[in-house]
Amino acid sequence: MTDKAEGTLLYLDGVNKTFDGFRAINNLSLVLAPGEMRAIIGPNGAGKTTMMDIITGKTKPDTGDVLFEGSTDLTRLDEAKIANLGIGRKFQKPTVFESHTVEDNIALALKARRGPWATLFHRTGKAEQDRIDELLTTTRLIDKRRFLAARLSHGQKQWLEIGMLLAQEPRLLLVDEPAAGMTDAETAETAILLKEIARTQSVVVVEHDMTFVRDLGVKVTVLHEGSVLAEGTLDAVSSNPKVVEVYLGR
Amino acid sequence: MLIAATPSQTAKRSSLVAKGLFGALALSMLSGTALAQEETIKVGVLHSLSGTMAISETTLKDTILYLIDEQNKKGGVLGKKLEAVVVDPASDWPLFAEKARELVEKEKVSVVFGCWTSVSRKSVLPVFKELNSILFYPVQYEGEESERNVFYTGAAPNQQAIPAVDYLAAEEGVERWVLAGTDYVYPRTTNKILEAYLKAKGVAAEDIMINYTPFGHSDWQSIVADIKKFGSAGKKTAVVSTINGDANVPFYKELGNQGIKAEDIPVVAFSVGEEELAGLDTGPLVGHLAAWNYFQSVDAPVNASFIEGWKAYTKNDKRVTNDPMEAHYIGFNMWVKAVEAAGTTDTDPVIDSLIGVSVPNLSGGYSAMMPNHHITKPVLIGEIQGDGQFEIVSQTPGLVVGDEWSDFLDGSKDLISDWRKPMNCGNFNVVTGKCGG
Amino acid sequence: MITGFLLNGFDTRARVVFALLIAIAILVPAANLLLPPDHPLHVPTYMVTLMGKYFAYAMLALSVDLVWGYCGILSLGHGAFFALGGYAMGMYLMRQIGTRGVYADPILPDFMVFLNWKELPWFWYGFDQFWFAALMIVLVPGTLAFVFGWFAFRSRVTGVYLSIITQALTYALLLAFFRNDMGFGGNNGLTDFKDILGYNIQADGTRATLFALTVLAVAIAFALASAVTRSKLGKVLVGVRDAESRTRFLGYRVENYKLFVWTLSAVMAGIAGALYVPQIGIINPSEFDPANSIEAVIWVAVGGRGTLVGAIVGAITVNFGKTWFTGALPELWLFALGGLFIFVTLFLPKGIVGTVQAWWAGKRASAPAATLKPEPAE
Amino acid sequence: MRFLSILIAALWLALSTAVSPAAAAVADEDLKRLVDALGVGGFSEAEAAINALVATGDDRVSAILDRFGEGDLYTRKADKSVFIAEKAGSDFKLLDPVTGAEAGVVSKGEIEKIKVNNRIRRAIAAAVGSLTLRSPDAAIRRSAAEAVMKSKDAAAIPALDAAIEAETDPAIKQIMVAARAAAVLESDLPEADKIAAVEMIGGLGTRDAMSMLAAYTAVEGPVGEAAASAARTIESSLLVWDAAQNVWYGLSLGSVLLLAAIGLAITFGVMGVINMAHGEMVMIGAYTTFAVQEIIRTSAPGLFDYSLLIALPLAFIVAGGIGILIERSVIRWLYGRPLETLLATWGVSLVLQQTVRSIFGAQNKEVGNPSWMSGSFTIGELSITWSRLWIIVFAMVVFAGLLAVLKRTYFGLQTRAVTQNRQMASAMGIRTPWVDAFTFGLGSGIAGIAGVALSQIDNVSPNLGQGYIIDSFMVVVFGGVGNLWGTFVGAMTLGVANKFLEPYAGAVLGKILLLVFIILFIQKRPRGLFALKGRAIEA
Repeated sequence: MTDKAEGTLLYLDGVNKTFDGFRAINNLSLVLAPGEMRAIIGPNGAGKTTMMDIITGKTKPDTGDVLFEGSTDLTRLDEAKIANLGIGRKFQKPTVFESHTVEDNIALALKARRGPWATLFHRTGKAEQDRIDELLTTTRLIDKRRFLAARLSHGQKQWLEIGMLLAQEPRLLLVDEPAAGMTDAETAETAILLKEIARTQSVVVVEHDMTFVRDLGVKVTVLHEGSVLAEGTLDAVSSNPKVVEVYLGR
Repeated sequence: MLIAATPSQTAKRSSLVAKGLFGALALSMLSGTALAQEETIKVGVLHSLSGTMAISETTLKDTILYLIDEQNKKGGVLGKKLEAVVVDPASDWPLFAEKARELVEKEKVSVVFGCWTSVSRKSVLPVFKELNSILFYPVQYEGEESERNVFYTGAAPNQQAIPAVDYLAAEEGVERWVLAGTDYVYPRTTNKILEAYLKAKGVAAEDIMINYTPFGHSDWQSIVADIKKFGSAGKKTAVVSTINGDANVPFYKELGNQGIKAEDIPVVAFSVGEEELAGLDTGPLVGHLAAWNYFQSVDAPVNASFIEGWKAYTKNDKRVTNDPMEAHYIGFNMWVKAVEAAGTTDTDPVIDSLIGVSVPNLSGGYSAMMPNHHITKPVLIGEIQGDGQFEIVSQTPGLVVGDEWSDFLDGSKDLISDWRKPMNCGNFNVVTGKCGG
Repeated sequence: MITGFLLNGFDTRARVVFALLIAIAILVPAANLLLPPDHPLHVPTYMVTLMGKYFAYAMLALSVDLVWGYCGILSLGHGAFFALGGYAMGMYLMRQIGTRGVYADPILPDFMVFLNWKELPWFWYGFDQFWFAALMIVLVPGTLAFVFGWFAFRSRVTGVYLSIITQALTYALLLAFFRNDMGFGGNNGLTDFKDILGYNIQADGTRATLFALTVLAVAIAFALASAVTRSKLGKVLVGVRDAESRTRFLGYRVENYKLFVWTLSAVMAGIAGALYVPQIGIINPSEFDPANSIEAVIWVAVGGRGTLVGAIVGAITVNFGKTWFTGALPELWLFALGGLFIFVTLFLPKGIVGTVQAWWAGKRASAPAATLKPEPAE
Repeated sequence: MRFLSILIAALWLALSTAVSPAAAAVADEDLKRLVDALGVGGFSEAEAAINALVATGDDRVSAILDRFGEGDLYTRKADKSVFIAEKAGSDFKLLDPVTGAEAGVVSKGEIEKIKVNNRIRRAIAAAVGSLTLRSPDAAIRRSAAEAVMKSKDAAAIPALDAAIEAETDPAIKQIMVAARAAAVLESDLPEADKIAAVEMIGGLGTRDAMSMLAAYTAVEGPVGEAAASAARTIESSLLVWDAAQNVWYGLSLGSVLLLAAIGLAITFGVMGVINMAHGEMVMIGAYTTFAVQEIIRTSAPGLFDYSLLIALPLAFIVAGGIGILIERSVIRWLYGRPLETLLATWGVSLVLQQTVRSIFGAQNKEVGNPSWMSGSFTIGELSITWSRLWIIVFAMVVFAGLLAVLKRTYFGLQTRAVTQNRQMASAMGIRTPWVDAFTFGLGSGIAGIAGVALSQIDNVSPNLGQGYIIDSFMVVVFGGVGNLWGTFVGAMTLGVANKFLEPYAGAVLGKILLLVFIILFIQKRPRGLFALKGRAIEA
């Protein structure tokens, strides 16, 4: 499509989206390189979640390019296709299958054929079982594997959801407020976990918690009123007068 | 008035299927231990007490309970008291079949009085045939049926529709006809018969308009306007209505409101009686007609005493009487007489002795059970009055025999029915000379 | 593969239920046919037919539970598939009457003769063959469900919107079948059946066989539904029920899953209808009545949504109650039935089976939590 | 009713005697003999006797015929003499029809009513019409002219000519001229007169004119041709009116749908309760109306015209109260579990139906139309019935009132707050249980007052609600759950669409097509006509 997109993992250019006259996304452009981890911050209503919706196919933008790996036009695909391309998403509110066991939650997320017939006759093999154990260990849920997900604490659900994301083996993870509702210790551990993940995969983290973002220590993009306000290290953006104005009010 | 507080208390609550489903095996052992009690003759009552048909059928249930009450005061039948077994088939047609089976097979009733709609009769028919029991069916219907186990005490089309059309043509000079009905088998068949009849009398096809509506149709604006339009072609126009119970009230209200007076376009109905009019202000409807075999306003001593007894029994001075009630009155008395003649309540002898039985009807004459299991009746045409009653404006000079197989339909004009020996057949074809269509 | 798949779905409880169903399928007809009428264990024929009806309803309830309990699709129009299957069977039975109809027309059913139809409409062709009718019993409801589901699920019609359009579907079919011009006998429907596959439909033997077949069909449907719900597909379905968008973002094409279970369920309902008709002896448009479909949902709720046994128990309990109440309390039974529904919703929100299960699980609190069935999210 | 007509008849008699004292007078005995002839033979003989009476030209005739039309004439069986009989206890008081003198009291068995049917009523109307064409009362002259127009009696032409000559009111004159033209067409007058008559009638352009001409379009010769061409002209102008009439019918059906659905738009649309008992609330409103009218009939008949106004608040209170009761006892336990409300309210609806059946009986109940809701009027060729007009007005008022309550009052604010975010509202000190109860009560109460309106056009029976529940859900869902304007537009769209489909497809097929349309529409807009947009929808 455009040469500028070449070599990028995720490429957003000139994206606009209006809801009933409200401009949620306003000429947004964002580029993510393969293997990169990016934190996105911004006040409420800055368009963070809508941006995620656009990337994952839940919302179609009015105008603009959204490309994956430089060539795949995400605006033409639906959620399932995009997920199968290798884009995983964690919601702001932890969303797991509450009436399934922790183990089943992971099993459902494991990379496998997604068609109804395939799942109807699916038998869990040794390799899959090992992979589930591995992921449960990673997310520190191994001793709760037979619990119903509904019985997990809020933080544990967040972790389970991250575990499910990993099970998909995505190339890009979109993580919406992973630290929300967590204790400080949990938050710190989550940061460690994400950094671990970022070694093999690209990650976009949306977060409010500045300590957490600092812990991640990655490039930060500040969104405001649907477009990018500033980009750079956390220290750089937090000294940017425009950002200060947005966050602290005038 | 709490319905349950009055007549039904005489009805024994059926203990029926109290056996649970899974417990059916085990509990069926208990069925032998039924309490010994005075021996009675059981009479089944199969009328909907809930659902859409409850409006019409509840009254018939009360009628049978009233008749049984009266009969028991006279000492019952064959020296035994009669006992009503009331069930509620709830306007649910498959449930009719289930309840019929329950009445006959489980409750061992000697006879069943019941059904209103054709579909409910069709639903229970196989049950009565299979279990060889007797059903008295009290409602005007489309004909095209004659079964050994069913006695039809309501009107066949020739006992209602054709005299009504004759009256309109002769007395009102009607030349243009709207045949309006609810889309089910009774109006369809009646209208087919009427269409053939009218055409045979020289009415042109463009002078007949046929219109069908769904059950419970409530928005009649367009159709009434169409009727008005059809009626403005310069010829005297009348509407022959086979609109079913529920839809009639909004239909007549719309007629009244759009100012269609009986003097301009009279409507003759076959399903509107005193009971239906009770739900209406009849002021604007004066002069519209109905054709029945009985009206509450019939001036006969037997009718007066029936009405008096009925009002006393229901403890309600406003309860009206209507044609299907009279049909039950006739049917019940026929059954009593036949049982007494046969000396037993067993099905076969009673069926045999029912044919030829003649009992008083409520219009002061006698009605007889014919070999085709239909009865003889006078046909009355009445005009609606302001007080919700009918004034009889015409009466057939003699009794009309119910014609089960219409002469105006291709399929049935060669069929006759005679349940006496040796023919013993409900659909004898006079052309082929064979029983069985 | 198939057997493995079916066996996979069988835990102990499912095996017990399955065995119980098979036992009923064998013992009840045997008690009806082999034991003399005065034997204490004799089951009268009317009871056999009645129970046959309950089990046909149980199968309908199973199909509703499959989509509602496991996939969160509240269908207020499942009666439509049931009735379509019933009509397909009814048309076969109608053609079997042959010259024994009252007009002795070798081709046309009675209702066509007296409404002056001259020839058989094209859609009645083939129904004189049982295999064709059997095919239609599966194909007609299946195809309708597939087409309807294809559009509805692709357009992401969900929740109450979907419920209401399923209701619109069955209501439209009610009105359509009710029209005499359609050629399905109008309001009277199809009735006066004589025999099925050459056997007299009113003979005790036929009735007992039909009963056995119905219970067998319920058993098979139960086994199939157990297998489906215990497979990975079943887990995806529950995932769709609880968190549809999560499932989507995991890469599952939700509409395909819904379509699969929806069509399967419709076929099941169609077969239930086909088994219902010969035992009841009539099929008419009132089976399409939206109220019937709502009742089917209520059976499931009473029995316990999301438990297959619950669907069976619920259908049988409510219908048995209806039979009993309409006979024992003909003028007050609606109070009893209405009261039952209110009672169940308020005091047994998980339904009969769900409550028993929760109680059981409570007693064995130390057991693995996996047996705990949670309350449906909605 | 009867009293009134007697009064009018008496007045009439007095007036006509006073105005034209010189009119032909016939001896009492002769007149009585002619009156006696009414009771001999069948309807044809009676009709002949009426004509004979009219031919006398006596002033008393119209009053006598009027009593005949009322069904007050009886034959004394003993001597076949005809009297006016008035009920006196269980017996009847006889009055001489000619002199008005009392002729004793007899039992019911001694007299026989002279039957009146439509044919006789028509003959009487025409006869009385020709006799009263010159009445001093304009209303009587108008109805007389209309009656004569219907009768198309050539014999009435001289009377009409005289009346037209004397008539001062142009509108009545117009009718008389038309009546004369109609009579001319039936007469033996020359062709030229008839063609002039055809042109006169054709110029009216109304449906009635069309009806008058239709009988002659098939006649051979110039009269037939003129009639046919005039009829064609009228027909084409009526097409436009027909379309307008259809829109009117559609709006009226739409209003009925709106009334039925609007309460549901609150209990279901706003509160999320799948309220299967909604129809029963409508039914309760209708039964309240019945009860009010029943009490008025027995204790204060003069208030009958106000019965609906009295019933409205009562229906609101009764249905609303029952709604609150249901909410407090059943529904409040089920918030957050909308599908279970389906089950419970279904049970409630069964119980309510049976309760009403037990109290009032299964039969239909009579709810009368007050006089201001009876009959119809025309605007051009648009025929508008009063009941429909009032229902449309009423639906609009209810809708506007409801919008105002929800958007402009503190209660409405609380309702919206609670339905949008229960915890937050509760945290802010709103007593959510009471808001729930009153909101449900409001929805139910609105359904109740809808029942008052629907009682005017439909059956009042325990099944009343069942007939509306499916349509109501369709309307609310089609319009978009949670949006009152959606319900409004949805109801009107479905109403008008239905009325335009009906003439082509018939009532049944029209409804099927509409349902298919709704199914397809929901595919296109899965959240109804007025869907909430934005990212919040799936939250």
